[in-house]
Amino acid sequence: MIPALIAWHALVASAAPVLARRLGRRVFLWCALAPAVTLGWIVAVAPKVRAGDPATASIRWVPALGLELGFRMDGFGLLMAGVVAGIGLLVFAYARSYFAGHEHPKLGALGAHLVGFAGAMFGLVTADNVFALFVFWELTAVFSFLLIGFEDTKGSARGAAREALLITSLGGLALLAGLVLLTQAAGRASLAEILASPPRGGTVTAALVLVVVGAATKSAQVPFHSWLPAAMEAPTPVSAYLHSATMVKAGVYLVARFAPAYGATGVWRPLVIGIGLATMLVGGYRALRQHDLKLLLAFGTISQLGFLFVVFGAGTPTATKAGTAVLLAHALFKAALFLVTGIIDHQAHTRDIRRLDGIGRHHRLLAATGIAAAASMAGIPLSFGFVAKELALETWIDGPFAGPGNAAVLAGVVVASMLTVAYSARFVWGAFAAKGAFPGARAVGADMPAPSLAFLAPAALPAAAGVLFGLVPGRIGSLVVDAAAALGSVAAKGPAGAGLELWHGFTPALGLSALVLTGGGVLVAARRRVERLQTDAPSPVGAATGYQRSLEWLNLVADRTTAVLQNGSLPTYVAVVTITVVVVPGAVLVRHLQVPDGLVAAESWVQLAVVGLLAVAVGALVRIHRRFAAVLLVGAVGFLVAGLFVLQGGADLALTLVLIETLGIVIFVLVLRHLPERFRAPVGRGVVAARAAVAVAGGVFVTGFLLTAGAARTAAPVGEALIDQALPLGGGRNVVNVILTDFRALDTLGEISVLLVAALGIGALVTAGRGRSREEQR
Amino acid sequence: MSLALAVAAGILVSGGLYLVLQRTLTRVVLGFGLLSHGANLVLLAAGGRAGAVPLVDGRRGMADPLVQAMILTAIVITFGITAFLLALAYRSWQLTRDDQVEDDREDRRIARLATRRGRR
Amino acid sequence: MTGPSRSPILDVGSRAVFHTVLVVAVYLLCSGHNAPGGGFIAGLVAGAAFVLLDAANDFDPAARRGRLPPEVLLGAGLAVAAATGLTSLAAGATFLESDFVSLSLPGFGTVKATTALVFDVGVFLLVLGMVLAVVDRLGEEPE
Amino acid sequence: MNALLALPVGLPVAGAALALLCRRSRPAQRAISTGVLVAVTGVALVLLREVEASGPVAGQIGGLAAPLGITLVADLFSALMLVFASVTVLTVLVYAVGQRGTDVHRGVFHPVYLLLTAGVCLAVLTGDLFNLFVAVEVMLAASYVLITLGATREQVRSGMTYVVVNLLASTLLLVAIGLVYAATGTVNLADLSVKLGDVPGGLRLALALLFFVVLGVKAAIFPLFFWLPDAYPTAPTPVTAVFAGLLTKVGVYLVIRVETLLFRPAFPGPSTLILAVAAITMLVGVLGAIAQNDIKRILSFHIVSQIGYMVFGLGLFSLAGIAGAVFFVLNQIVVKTSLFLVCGLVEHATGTGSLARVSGLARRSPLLAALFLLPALSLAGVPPLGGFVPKLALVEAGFALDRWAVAAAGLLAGLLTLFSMTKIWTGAFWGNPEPAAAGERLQLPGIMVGATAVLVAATLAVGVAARPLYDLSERAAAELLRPDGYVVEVLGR
Repeated sequence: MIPALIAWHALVASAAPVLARRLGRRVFLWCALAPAVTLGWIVAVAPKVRAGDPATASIRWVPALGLELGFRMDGFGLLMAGVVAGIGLLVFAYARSYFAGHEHPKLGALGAHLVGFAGAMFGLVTADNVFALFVFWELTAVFSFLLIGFEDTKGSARGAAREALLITSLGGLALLAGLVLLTQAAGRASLAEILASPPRGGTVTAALVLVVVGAATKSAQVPFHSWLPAAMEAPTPVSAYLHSATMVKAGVYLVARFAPAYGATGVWRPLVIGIGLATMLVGGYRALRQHDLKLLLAFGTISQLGFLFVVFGAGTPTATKAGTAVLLAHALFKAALFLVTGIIDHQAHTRDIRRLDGIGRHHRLLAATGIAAAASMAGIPLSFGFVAKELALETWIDGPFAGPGNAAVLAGVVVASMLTVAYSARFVWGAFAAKGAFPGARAVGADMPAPSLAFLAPAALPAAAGVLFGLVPGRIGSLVVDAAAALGSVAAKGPAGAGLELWHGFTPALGLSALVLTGGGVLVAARRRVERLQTDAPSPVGAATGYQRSLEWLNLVADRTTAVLQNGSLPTYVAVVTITVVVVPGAVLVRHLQVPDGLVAAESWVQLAVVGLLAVAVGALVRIHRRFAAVLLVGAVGFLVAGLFVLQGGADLALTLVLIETLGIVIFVLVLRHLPERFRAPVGRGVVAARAAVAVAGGVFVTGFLLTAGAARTAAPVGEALIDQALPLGGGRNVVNVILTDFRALDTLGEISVLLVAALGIGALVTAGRGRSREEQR
Repeated sequence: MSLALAVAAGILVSGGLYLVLQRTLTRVVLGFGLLSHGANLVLLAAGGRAGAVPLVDGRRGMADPLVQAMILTAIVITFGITAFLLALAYRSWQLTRDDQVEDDREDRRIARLATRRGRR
Repeated sequence: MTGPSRSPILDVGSRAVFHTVLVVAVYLLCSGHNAPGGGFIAGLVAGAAFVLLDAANDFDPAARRGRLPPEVLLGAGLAVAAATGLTSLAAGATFLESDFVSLSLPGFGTVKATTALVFDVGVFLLVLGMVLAVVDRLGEEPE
Repeated sequence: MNALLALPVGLPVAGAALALLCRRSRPAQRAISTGVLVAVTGVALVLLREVEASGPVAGQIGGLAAPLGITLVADLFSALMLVFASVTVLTVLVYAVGQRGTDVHRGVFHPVYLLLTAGVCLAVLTGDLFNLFVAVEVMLAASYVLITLGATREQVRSGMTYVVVNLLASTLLLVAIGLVYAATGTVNLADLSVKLGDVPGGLRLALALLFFVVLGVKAAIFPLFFWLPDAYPTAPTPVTAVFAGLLTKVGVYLVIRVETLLFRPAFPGPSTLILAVAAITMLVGVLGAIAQNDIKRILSFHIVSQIGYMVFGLGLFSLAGIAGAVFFVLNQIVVKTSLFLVCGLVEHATGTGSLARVSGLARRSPLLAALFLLPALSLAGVPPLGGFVPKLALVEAGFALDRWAVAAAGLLAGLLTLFSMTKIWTGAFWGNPEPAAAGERLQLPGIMVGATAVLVAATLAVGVAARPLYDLSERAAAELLRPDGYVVEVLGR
């Protein structure tokens, strides 16, 4: 069924551009059919899957490479797929209103790409074969690229699309390498099977690092995070869907899957948790500085993704359960927040907090939605975010690490959470508060038209769910527990297996929560001072600059390399070819030089004399600078070679060569009569010497190679056997002619084909300058 | 095998390469003339010692006819392509009044770009 | 216009030589299977004959009027050569396999007629066409 | 059986002769070319079925038993090459006919194009080293003529470079053949496969490297590739497309054929030299592409880069490696050709392929954009398109033999390929359409679009139907690594 659902996505996607021409923005309702059907199926199979019976499917692709479209949706996959389809449904409903007012020519493409993405994401979270997972992994990147570049006439959108694609693809390569290593170590390509009996060893460690790098780029972890804020160029429904709720979770998804199996392995926790902590802090810090609501949310997302890395990275049962809860909570509140931002942007035509003034007072429902979601993000009690965060804090209080390491992580998490509280407050304040416009900005607020209910509902729904799940975490809690159990961590449904609860009693976690809220409150209260501090603080080299620098560096390297290797000069090319031909085999040859047994100095005195003349003629030829003389000398060389042929017993050969040389001279003369009489002045002495050295090396190489090769001959050559066959089989006495017209007539057929082609080419070139050729005029 | 023949092949290849390394297309074409003679002599030498013309008339000790056939084919092919190269020289003369092989323009442009960027 | 030749002696002379050389070419073609010669050499010799004639006319295209265009020779040559190959294939033999029959001709003794000769005729035509296509074109004075 | 082997060569030659004789009638020429190429494609398919069912097939030319005469042989690799080559040649012909003006050139285009086909087919099928030289020359001679057909200044200039470098390589190939004959006294490949086994190891390795380098010029490997990016972009697009898709691949085919069939004992395991060459070729090629600002030039440099992958597979000398290389070659033929055809459409519609002057094409023709995007992503190895499978195969093969560095270079080159493809995409397909043309739909000839679409569909098919193709590639690789069947079929022992 899973492949069929993916195919259904493909079908819906391919129809979207066509339908969009008729339906306009209502095409998104058609698009919604894709996640709707998926959601229906998920609900239908949920009981079975949660009972521990995963939904599987498999299509063979290239078994020899371990490549198989193998699917296995367990409880965790179910939760993820549910998020993908559920948020997808909301986003499509929302998009219909979001694009009201401007019938964009690319709406159909947007719908198609969104549906395509939904299908790919669904495949990603249900894939079992690691290469199938990789396939969907890369597909999400491609769709993300196309979606970020929706406003392709804007340079910034194009750049952002490229940045996202390149950075995530870099990680994709690492991931692929890691997966290949892992499958080779495990001898299988099924993720579930690999993780059930995880291989160990040095190669596996390398593989894990590569997988984590892949996950980190996708989930916008430091130092790969710069693409995510840039990706806010995309339309807000896209940001809400891909860049907060689903795609950026793909890396987290991998960490979640791997952590229970590899959490205890040496490199895993320091790496994953270290990355996560840094990301949390950087994201939270940067979020506090933003004036654009969307960018604020983007950095918030980065921070939350870091949080997820930290929590899931531990790999303990509690951690996994907590991570699953945070993941779900984040999907709900972050989608809602983005959608709210989109509504403000659409209605007020700005999302700059310096201009928004008093929207909360006029649009209560909108404000309520935003506040509820932000509360969940900040982890205010009574929200689902609070429940999840409590659980996460518990992870670190119980502590998978011993001693100071644990405390350090806990401290980091607490500080980052304070930042989270602060930027959540900043969001609410910035979006809704009546604070008056900043100096120099035109305020928008009271005059903003109210959004329709259909527009608001997709945002309100997840926000409400966040509150509901917070108040009554029981039902959703069992879903989370089942999901975490599927990750293989909850061995015993003991304390860690218990459901989620709003009230745990007075636990250390509660104390920490209180600390976080207090700290966050202080940051909010002192926001002016904090802001000033941030503005004054030296800003370190950001990841965005890093990306730009790498691009510049890459272009420079490319230009330089190309300038050296591709210098466009024919003599250089010829020299390189010659040197390579001489050096590469020559290096081997010099160690094995030999001389044939039957070597004679010369066949006869005449031969020696002819060779001597030949040497003289060649020597003269290379120096001469008059064209006609040079041509005649070449002719002379030809006749001398013909002489060598005669001496060796080649009558036809000599005859042919003499005729060809004669004809050649005629052709030469016909061409040369147009050209200057002398060659251009010779170049510098160094160049001449270099050319001579290359040339001599070539000649020595050929002679040496020839002698060595001749020494190896043991068997009688084929040529001798041909002599006996000429008369009986070929019916001719001239063996050479029989070979040419009979035994090897195919060579001759090729040879005359070359002549024909050359003749046609010459004709075309020579007559090109004469307008229409005379023949055609006739 | 005859040493003289092997050396002659080497000489022709050397002379040919030297001319092919020039910028003037006429010299390049002449160079190919020498170069292909050199290649043909390699084949000829590969056929072994000298012998009688391979005409079936009861005599023994004929030269290897296969290398002769191969050389013949090679001569013709080289001739065809060399003639084509000459036609290119002719066309080049029509267009530029010379038969120098210029450098590739796009390549030079990128090379200049690289130097400029490098200096920055 | 057959074009008054620049030099009557060259004109007459070249015509005389032309026919002699053509005969030689045909002889080389026919005897090539048994003695030095063959289609290629014959083609070059015949080409030389035509080149001589054209050179005497200063490569004036008008003087060549009525002659088959070289492209036809080229095409016909290749067609003949390829056709021999395909015919042998169609006849159930291998591609380009030759066959020969011994004919007793009164006065000539036994003569072997071989399909390889047909192939060689193709070569002959093509080489002749090549020579004409190249030399005549290059010979014409460019505008 | 013999007919199946001979027809892919004989038919195009005969067709070329006919087409030349009918040079005044364009419809007749077109009918002849199309008919011949359809027939060749058909024969190739039958041959593939035959070889697939019963192993390598050999036939003698001129009725003389091997190793005396010329042998034509088809094993799986050559049969696969033949099928892909003939389909490509046929599609490009249709495209060229659709592009008015390409095939009219004084009736020259069709005969030369058919002889190019004959050369390619012969190079792939021949079992004789000298005949291989002849085949390559037929193919190259035709390419020289096609590349300079317009006789413009730029074409003449780059044509010189192209001809000179290739003629030099051809002459050296002839020398190499002479050396092999000096050492063994035979030119039959199967016979050589046996006899080179008796040649002293040092000489054998030297000969193996000589052939690697000399054929490497034709295949455009580092450092012998420079003629290619200078020459290819100047030719008319259909010509470039078929060159890009086929000619260098034939070069690679020959490298693989010669190094496995003749010199296998010279490479008992992975060859570090060849792998290093492969890695550098991959990277240098793609860096070259990054430096360019013209679509055709970018794509031309990519040809070089992709050749590196194929050499990578060969250099491993393992079943998986060579299977990957074979698959890679086949996929490249389709992908590369279709990219150039798209590029041709761009030039046809806008008059230029310079990224500085083209933009916003996706808005003016979403179809064209899709036709570009799919093969472009495939080229970069993005799954699930055809380019991904051979790349995965090669990376797996490299890791399996602990050749991390070259496998990593392969992955990196993939990323850089993607980088330069996004350069084309964001430059030409995104952005504001030029003001003059804004909003106007691109006018594209249906035949050209159709031909391109067929090839793009084929790139998709290669990815989707990767399994049968990979299985065939693997079997072809097995045959290449153990050429006993080939030798027995030719020599009868």
